[in-house]
Amino acid sequence: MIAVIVVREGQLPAGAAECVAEAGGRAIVIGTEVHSVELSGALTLVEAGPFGPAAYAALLAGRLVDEPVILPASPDGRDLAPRLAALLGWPLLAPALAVGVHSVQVVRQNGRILEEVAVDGPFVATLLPGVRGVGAADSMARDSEPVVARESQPMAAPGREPMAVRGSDARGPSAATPNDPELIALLPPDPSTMSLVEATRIVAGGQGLGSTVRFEQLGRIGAALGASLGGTRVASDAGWIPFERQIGTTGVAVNPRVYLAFAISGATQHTSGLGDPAHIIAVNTDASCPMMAMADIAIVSDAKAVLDALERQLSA
Amino acid sequence: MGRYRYLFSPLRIGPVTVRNRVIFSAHLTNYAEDGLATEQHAAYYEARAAGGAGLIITEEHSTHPTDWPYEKLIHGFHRKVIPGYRRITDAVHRHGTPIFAQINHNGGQASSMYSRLPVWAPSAVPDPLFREVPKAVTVREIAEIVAGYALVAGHCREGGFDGVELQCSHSSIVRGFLSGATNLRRDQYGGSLANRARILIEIVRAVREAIGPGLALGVRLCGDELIEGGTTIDEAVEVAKMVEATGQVDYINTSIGVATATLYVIEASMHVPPGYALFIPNAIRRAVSIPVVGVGRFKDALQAERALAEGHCDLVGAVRAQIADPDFVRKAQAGAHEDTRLCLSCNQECVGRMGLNRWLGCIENPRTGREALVPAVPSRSPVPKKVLVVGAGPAGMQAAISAASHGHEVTVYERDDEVGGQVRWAASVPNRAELGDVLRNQQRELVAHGVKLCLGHGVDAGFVTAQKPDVVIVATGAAPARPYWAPGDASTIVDVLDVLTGSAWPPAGARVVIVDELGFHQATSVAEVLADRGCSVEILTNGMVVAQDLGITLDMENFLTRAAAKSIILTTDSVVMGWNGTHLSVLHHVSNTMHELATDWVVLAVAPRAADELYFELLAQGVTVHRVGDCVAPRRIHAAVIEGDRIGAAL
Amino acid sequence: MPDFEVVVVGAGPAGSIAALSLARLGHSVCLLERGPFPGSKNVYGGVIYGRILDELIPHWWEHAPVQRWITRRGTMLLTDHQSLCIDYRSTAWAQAPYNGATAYRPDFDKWLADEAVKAGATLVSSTTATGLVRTNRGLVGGVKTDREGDLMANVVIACDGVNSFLAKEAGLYPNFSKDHLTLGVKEVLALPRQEIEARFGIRSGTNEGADLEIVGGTQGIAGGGFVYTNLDTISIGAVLSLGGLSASKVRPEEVIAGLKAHPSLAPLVDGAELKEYSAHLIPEGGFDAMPEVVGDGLLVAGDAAGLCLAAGLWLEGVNYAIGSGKCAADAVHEAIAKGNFSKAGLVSYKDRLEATFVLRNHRKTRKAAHLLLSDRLQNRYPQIACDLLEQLYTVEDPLPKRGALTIGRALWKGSGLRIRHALRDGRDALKIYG
Amino acid sequence: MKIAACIKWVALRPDIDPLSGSVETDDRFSGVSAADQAAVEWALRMGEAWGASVTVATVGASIAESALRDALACGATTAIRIDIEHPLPSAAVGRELAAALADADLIVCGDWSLDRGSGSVPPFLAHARGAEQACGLVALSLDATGVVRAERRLDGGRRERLIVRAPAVLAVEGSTARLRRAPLGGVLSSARSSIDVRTPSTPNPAEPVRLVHARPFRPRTKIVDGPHGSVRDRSNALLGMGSTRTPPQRLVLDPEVAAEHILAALHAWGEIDDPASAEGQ
Ligand SMILES: Cc1cc2nc3c(=O)[nH]c(=O)nc-3n(C[C@H](O)[C@H](O)[C@H](O)COP(=O)(O)OP(=O)(O)OC[C@H]3O[C@@H](n4cnc5c(N)ncnc54)[C@H](O)[C@@H]3O)c2cc1C
Ligand SMILES: Cc1cc2nc3c(=O)[nH]c(=O)nc-3n(C[C@H](O)[C@H](O)[C@H](O)COP(=O)(O)OP(=O)(O)OC[C@H]3O[C@@H](n4cnc5c(N)ncnc54)[C@H](O)[C@@H]3O)c2cc1C
Ligand SMILES: Cc1cc2nc3c(=O)[nH]c(=O)nc-3n(C[C@H](O)[C@H](O)[C@H](O)COP(=O)(O)OP(=O)(O)OC[C@H]3O[C@@H](n4cnc5c(N)ncnc54)[C@H](O)[C@@H]3O)c2cc1C
Ligand SMILES: Cc1cc2nc3c(=O)[nH]c(=O)nc-3n(C[C@H](O)[C@H](O)[C@H](O)COP(=O)(O)O)c2cc1C
Ligand code: SF4
Ligand code: SF4
Repeated sequence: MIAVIVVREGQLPAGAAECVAEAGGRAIVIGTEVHSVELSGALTLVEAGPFGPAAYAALLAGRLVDEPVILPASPDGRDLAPRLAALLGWPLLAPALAVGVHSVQVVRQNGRILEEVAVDGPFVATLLPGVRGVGAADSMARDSEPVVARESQPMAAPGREPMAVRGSDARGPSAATPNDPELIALLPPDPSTMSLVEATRIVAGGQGLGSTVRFEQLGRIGAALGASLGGTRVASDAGWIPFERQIGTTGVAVNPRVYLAFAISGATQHTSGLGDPAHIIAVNTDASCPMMAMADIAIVSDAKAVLDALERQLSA
Repeated sequence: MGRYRYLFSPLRIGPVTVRNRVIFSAHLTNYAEDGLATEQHAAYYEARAAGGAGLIITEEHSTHPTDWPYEKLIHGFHRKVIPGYRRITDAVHRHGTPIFAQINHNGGQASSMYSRLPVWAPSAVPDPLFREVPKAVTVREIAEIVAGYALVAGHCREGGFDGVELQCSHSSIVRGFLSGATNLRRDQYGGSLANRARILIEIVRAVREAIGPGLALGVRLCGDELIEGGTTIDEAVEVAKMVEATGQVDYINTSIGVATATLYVIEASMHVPPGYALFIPNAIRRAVSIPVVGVGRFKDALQAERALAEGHCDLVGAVRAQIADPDFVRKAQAGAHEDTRLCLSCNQECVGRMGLNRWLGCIENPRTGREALVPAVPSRSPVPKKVLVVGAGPAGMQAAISAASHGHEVTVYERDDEVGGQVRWAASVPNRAELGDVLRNQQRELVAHGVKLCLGHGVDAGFVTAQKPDVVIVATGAAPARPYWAPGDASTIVDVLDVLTGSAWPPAGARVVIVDELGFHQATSVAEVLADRGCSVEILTNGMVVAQDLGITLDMENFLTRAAAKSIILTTDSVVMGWNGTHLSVLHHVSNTMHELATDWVVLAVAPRAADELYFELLAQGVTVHRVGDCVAPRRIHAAVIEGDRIGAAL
Repeated sequence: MPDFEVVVVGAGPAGSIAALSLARLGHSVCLLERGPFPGSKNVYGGVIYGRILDELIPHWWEHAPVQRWITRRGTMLLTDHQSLCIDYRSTAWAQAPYNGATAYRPDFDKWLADEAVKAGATLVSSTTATGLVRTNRGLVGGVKTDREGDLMANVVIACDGVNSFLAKEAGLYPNFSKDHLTLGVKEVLALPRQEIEARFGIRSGTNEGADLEIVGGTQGIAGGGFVYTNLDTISIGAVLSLGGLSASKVRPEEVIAGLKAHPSLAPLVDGAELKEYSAHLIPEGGFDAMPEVVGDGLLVAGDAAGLCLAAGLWLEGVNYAIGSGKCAADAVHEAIAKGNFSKAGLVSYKDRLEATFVLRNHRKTRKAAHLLLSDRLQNRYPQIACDLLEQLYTVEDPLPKRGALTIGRALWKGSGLRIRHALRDGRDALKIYG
Repeated sequence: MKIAACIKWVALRPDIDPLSGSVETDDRFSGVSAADQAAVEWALRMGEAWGASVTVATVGASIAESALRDALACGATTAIRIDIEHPLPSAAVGRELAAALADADLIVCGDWSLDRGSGSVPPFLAHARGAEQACGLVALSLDATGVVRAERRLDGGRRERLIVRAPAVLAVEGSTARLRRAPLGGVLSSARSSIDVRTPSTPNPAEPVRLVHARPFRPRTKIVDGPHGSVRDRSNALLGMGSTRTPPQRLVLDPEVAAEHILAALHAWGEIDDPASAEGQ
């Protein structure tokens, strides 16, 4: 089994490491700035042009021979997998919960049914990100094999020129002319709109901030720091933040690297949703509240004034 | 279904179907009398069944007369137990809830005190707690043990149980066999893992034969004993595979630690992060396909849901969560999270009372263990009274809740801007926030019962009488006291509360001596706060152990570890005799020697005095007045809650 | 040129039968329904009395989607801790033509509407009538909908259920009052089939069922309750006066919770899993609260016309809806023949209602609502009846037994009730039920 | 110019037995997903913008015609149903649609179906048609005839902006558009419209896959590694004493100083470049 990982500007898609682990450590990493990915295993790095499912499929089809291929069910993986399957004439099994050489568990009915499928011969599968995890045993298995080849694949801009393709698709009427849309921009994540679950930095506020205006200010500061905005239940109940920004047992469970808590008391129902941040900064007038007790840096100060100062200093 | 995709979905456990994934997992209750289950058991389990538990597993039933480690054990091997079993299973079945019995032989983790028979174990390795050298069992005795399990399993079947769980984890002769630390045998029951697991497989076969195919059979395994040479996760996974391979077991329950060595990881207190033990079901579930149970500090439905969603386990055991609130499941399912009386993981009245040989209770639920005596819905008083409560600590709040739930009209006056009294501060230190949930729980109930709460409103006798209440309940708590050697004006001799409220601020680098006469969290909490701040801290106690009562709540081990990491000095057997402004004179009473101890600050964790002035003033004026909690005599939260609860019913 | 001869608004039982009858009579008819399919949003207790269908759909019982045939009917009086039940069972009801049946409305209403479609009606669902269109002669000549474009017809039959928006717009509800409405709330609870049969004493493996009507047990709010058995669910609910409900500050779901906890109902529902909760208004004002049912180009039928009979022993509406739908169809048929769609042309509708059980029953029971919602009937009489039986059944040796009359007299005295009132209530009851 | 939309008839509220995994569907609670509805709406908008005809197509049983009629009621020009008794694999569905819509320039699909959820029909269709594909679209704008500017969702909150030119297959998320409400006239006339029913063009090839069983979903165990090392190490790790959090500092600071301190700390932890001119990386 081998994993195929599409990389954009060196950024791995969700579920990349899981896919490689599921494939037993072998992977083709294809995309742009592939040399900078942080992924261990026996990797073949293929530097290619900007992502285009048809072009990438054509490029890859020739390298994949008689062994199952597994891609993360991330946007690019989902796009590429059917194209690959069609070119190779192999069955597609997607989205999968677990992938074995002869048996795949496919998820159906919006995650309520699991179909166990037996398959003879090679296939293409996509693996749902986040369901597998990667353990110590996986990296041991991988490190025992050497990391291999880096290659650069000269590739025309996703284009209209026909490309010679090795494959066995008899039915695709025009499989030999892979066309892809034209990529005009890659937009970075917007911390203010991205899901809190994915955020690596979070600025959050509590009851002590007291108004929508303050949360808007906190949001701006967050944007300047590349951090997403969150808050306590008090804040979401009051309507200062939307519900999907509430962190805690009855809100979302987050897992940021850095957490900044402004005027949050740190009730268990809030902190239980915090994950395990490497760093916590708390600003609170009450030196002895649990949030301050949890923080690496606990600053006793008026949170509103600190926000004003932060905004000034960040715009200076 | 809402936010719960898995928690409330049914599951088949062999022949039994559970309606949700929450198990009231096995735990001692000390409700037994003369080796038999009681009405107290039946009512206790029934309350959890009515509260929505998906499955109940009873406390252990002993399988053999050589097994009697504590007084109030159910002697499952007597046929006499069957009527009691029936009473329990009928009560639980009334609510459509299945119930399994846990059966066990504690092996070497016992003393001969009660049984006056030698303790049996695989090898003559004394238990670290009981320190008694057991008798290494013979092969014939092993057969007797196996037969004992089968006998008791048969009793369980006759008693109406839906299944049987073999306790092979933290306190069991089977654990003793499985563990390399306690099994030194060289026959077919020792040596290789397969040999060490032989007795378990034999028991599985015998029990399955005794119960037939209609009952479920489960095995509870320990994933990491956390003792030198003990079972670790890899071995546990292997054993789980062997268990599954018998084809006769329907689920695997998990646990961690050894009850007589590392109990603090089994019934972990609030210092231990939730989800700490999930790696065990996780590893086992990856290796077997029968349902696996995860246990350990599940106190929130969503947390449980997440564990299920990530596949760490198929079911969760939530023990203390349901000790504290029997309706935990029902409330979660109804979305009434707010109404849940969250367990604090304080271990004071559940685990704590087990250690003291008393029946199981809960610090914040006075009805726990008294379900058969106290109706679930309080009766309304025929003559509603106007009740005035002074003080919104745990005592005052509980009194108000209780009075209001009996139909009285209640107003609470509190001097501070927030409720909670001393508890607010007790909970304000690292890792103790959960203690504060008792206040949240109570405050929520106050609101639900329509109690009027006046914060920031200290009252005196004049004010109280002017309100013309029918009854006054004084719950003014305790106030710090100073020992004779501490001058009243010495500003560097302060109380623990002064440090927690911030009214005294020993700065980083200061030398601080904490004088501990209470032996509980007061001294240790403050010591940690100050050590974190950068003070050099020493706790001085007249007792033989610093913070002795942390042992009861299973906080001792982790406190000692943290104290060592934070360089907190622990000094025992020492009595302060005087202070000269820079030094304390300390008597080491064991050696009867004096020495001087230089210090910048002295923090007192000494017995406070009851703040009872208001009570006596009102009494003198002929007002109908009662008092509850620390203002009767300074004690702990459980006393405050129980007294508060009683007074409401008695008005 | 109208789109259809007739537009029927609302594919409940009234509307579907009106459309079915008209289509059978050869008219072009459009059946408009706001839900995604007929019955999708309709709420009721659970029992349908189907005899009215005998003629319209011969052998309907072989086709209708029925849960269980009612073979057991009970009326229960509840106090805090007591209950008194009159329990009637008949195996005669277990055979065609059957007396009553439990059915789910999404099944039953869809089936009826499908029958109408089979007969030639055009069903337009997911479409709400939002108002009336008047012809230049002032007659109702169609309806506006929440889609672009109006739906034109010679006659509109409003079968849009309780609180009819169309009837109100046409000015047919001159003195509409909230007091004529009650709130029906219900929970559907799942239990295994055999369990239901065991608990309700139903012959196992059959699709026979029970229907219990309840007086009292509604936490002092005027109203009543009911428990019906479906195949693998139980419907339990309450009908509550709106005024009483708002005065009591009790939430309707708490009333159901109270019923479920009552010692004589709890064993029936213990351990059952909640499947759904729903609430709906009921026009319970009876005969005296009925709106005008005929307008120019407009007829009103079913709940829209207030034709629901909620009178203690009975909670019936579907049969009246069907009956009135049929009458409306016949009246429209006649009007089409005459080419007169004005009020005068349609007025035979009213006579047809009068001639059938529909209005006869309502006229006879016109005092029922008043009587049933009175404190005496709700609380006092049940209490006396229960206490009487309690004392009769309690063995108090060594005290000698007392006779029923002695006990009754003592209870009556203690109750503070007046003979005068009781006599009047008795007379009213005789009128209604006698 | 010819536009097409592909929709699938699915159970919107399937009754799935959590114990056995049996799936029961009810036609009354079936229909097309929000994403498919959005696809129809986009096709109609394209048709209006570019004066093109709009075909709706489905591969499904006769019950699916009610969904086609809804689309016709909303203004679609023609409807095609490829009649099947049993569901086909996605690759075959893609091929059938490609054959039926061989002359369509732009084909809009929903991003994934509720029942299968693989999102692979659009790519298979694009492949079979030799067309461009753009899937997982969260925003679209119509450009010159046959050209669409689209924004596609990537991982971690990122997006890509694309220009898609006919022939192309687009797969849109449900949130991109709400299907318009059909006018009454449309509803009445669509009931009488005819639908072009075809039989599958190619026999369904036997795939080398075999369904072993379908069961209720059971989450996969997400691997977590337990603590390792000595007993003390493991115990410390479990008790939360293994983490390398910096020792807590408690500081009483002026707001201005506090802000400086915060920025300096974030800088020291490598979270922001320069406290003076912090920009999220
Ligand atoms: C079942 C249940 C579930 C819950 N779920 C959640 C959940 O998912 N998420 C959640 O967040 N909560 C949840 N809660 C609520 C939770 O218990 C707390 O009430 C809540 O988290 C407190 O929010 P807070 O810190 O904003 O407010 P508070 O507790 O009121 O704290 C405000 C803090 O701000 C400080 N402050 C005030 N003014 C200033 C100032 N000017 N400068 C600096 N500091 C200031 C105060 O000292 C105080 O510490 C839940 C509760 C229950 C019962
Ligand atoms: C640092 C510390 C740690 C502790 N840890 C624990 C622990 O882990 N477990 C445990 O069980 N116990 C612990 N305790 C003890 C526990 O907090 C007390 O036993 C408990 O709070 C007593 O409750 P109470 O309601 O009787 O009094 P208090 O909590 O003292 O409450 C009395 C209330 O009355 C108010 N009041 C007083 N006079 C008036 C007046 N005239 N008018 C209006 N209001 C008035 C006060 O403001 C206060 O809020 C700890 C105590 C401290 C100080
Ligand atoms: C709790 C409860 C219990 C009951 N129990 C029973 C019982 O056990 N037995 C019994 O026989 N009766 C019972 N009834 C009464 C019974 O439900 C009604 O009398 C009966 O449904 C009336 O039928 P209908 O066709 O007049 O109206 P409905 O069934 O209400 O149908 C009206 C239809 O019109 C549609 N509609 C409404 N407005 C518009 C609009 N503007 N445009 C398009 N469509 C519209 C609605 O979607 C609905 O489909 C009960 C009622 C309640 C609330
Ligand atoms: C008072 C008490 C007694 C216990 N006794 C037993 C026991 O007899 N057998 C057993 O297997 N587990 C026993 N346990 C462990 C529990 O089953 C469970 O593993 C533990 O309480 C952690 O779960 P929790 O955090 O939900 O309380 C006991 C726990 C408590 C609190
Ligand atoms: S011999 Fe018996 S009675 Fe005497 S001291 Fe010992 S235990 Fe007590
Ligand atoms: S005593 Fe404490 S730990 Fe035990 S159940 Fe009650 S709240 Fe939980």
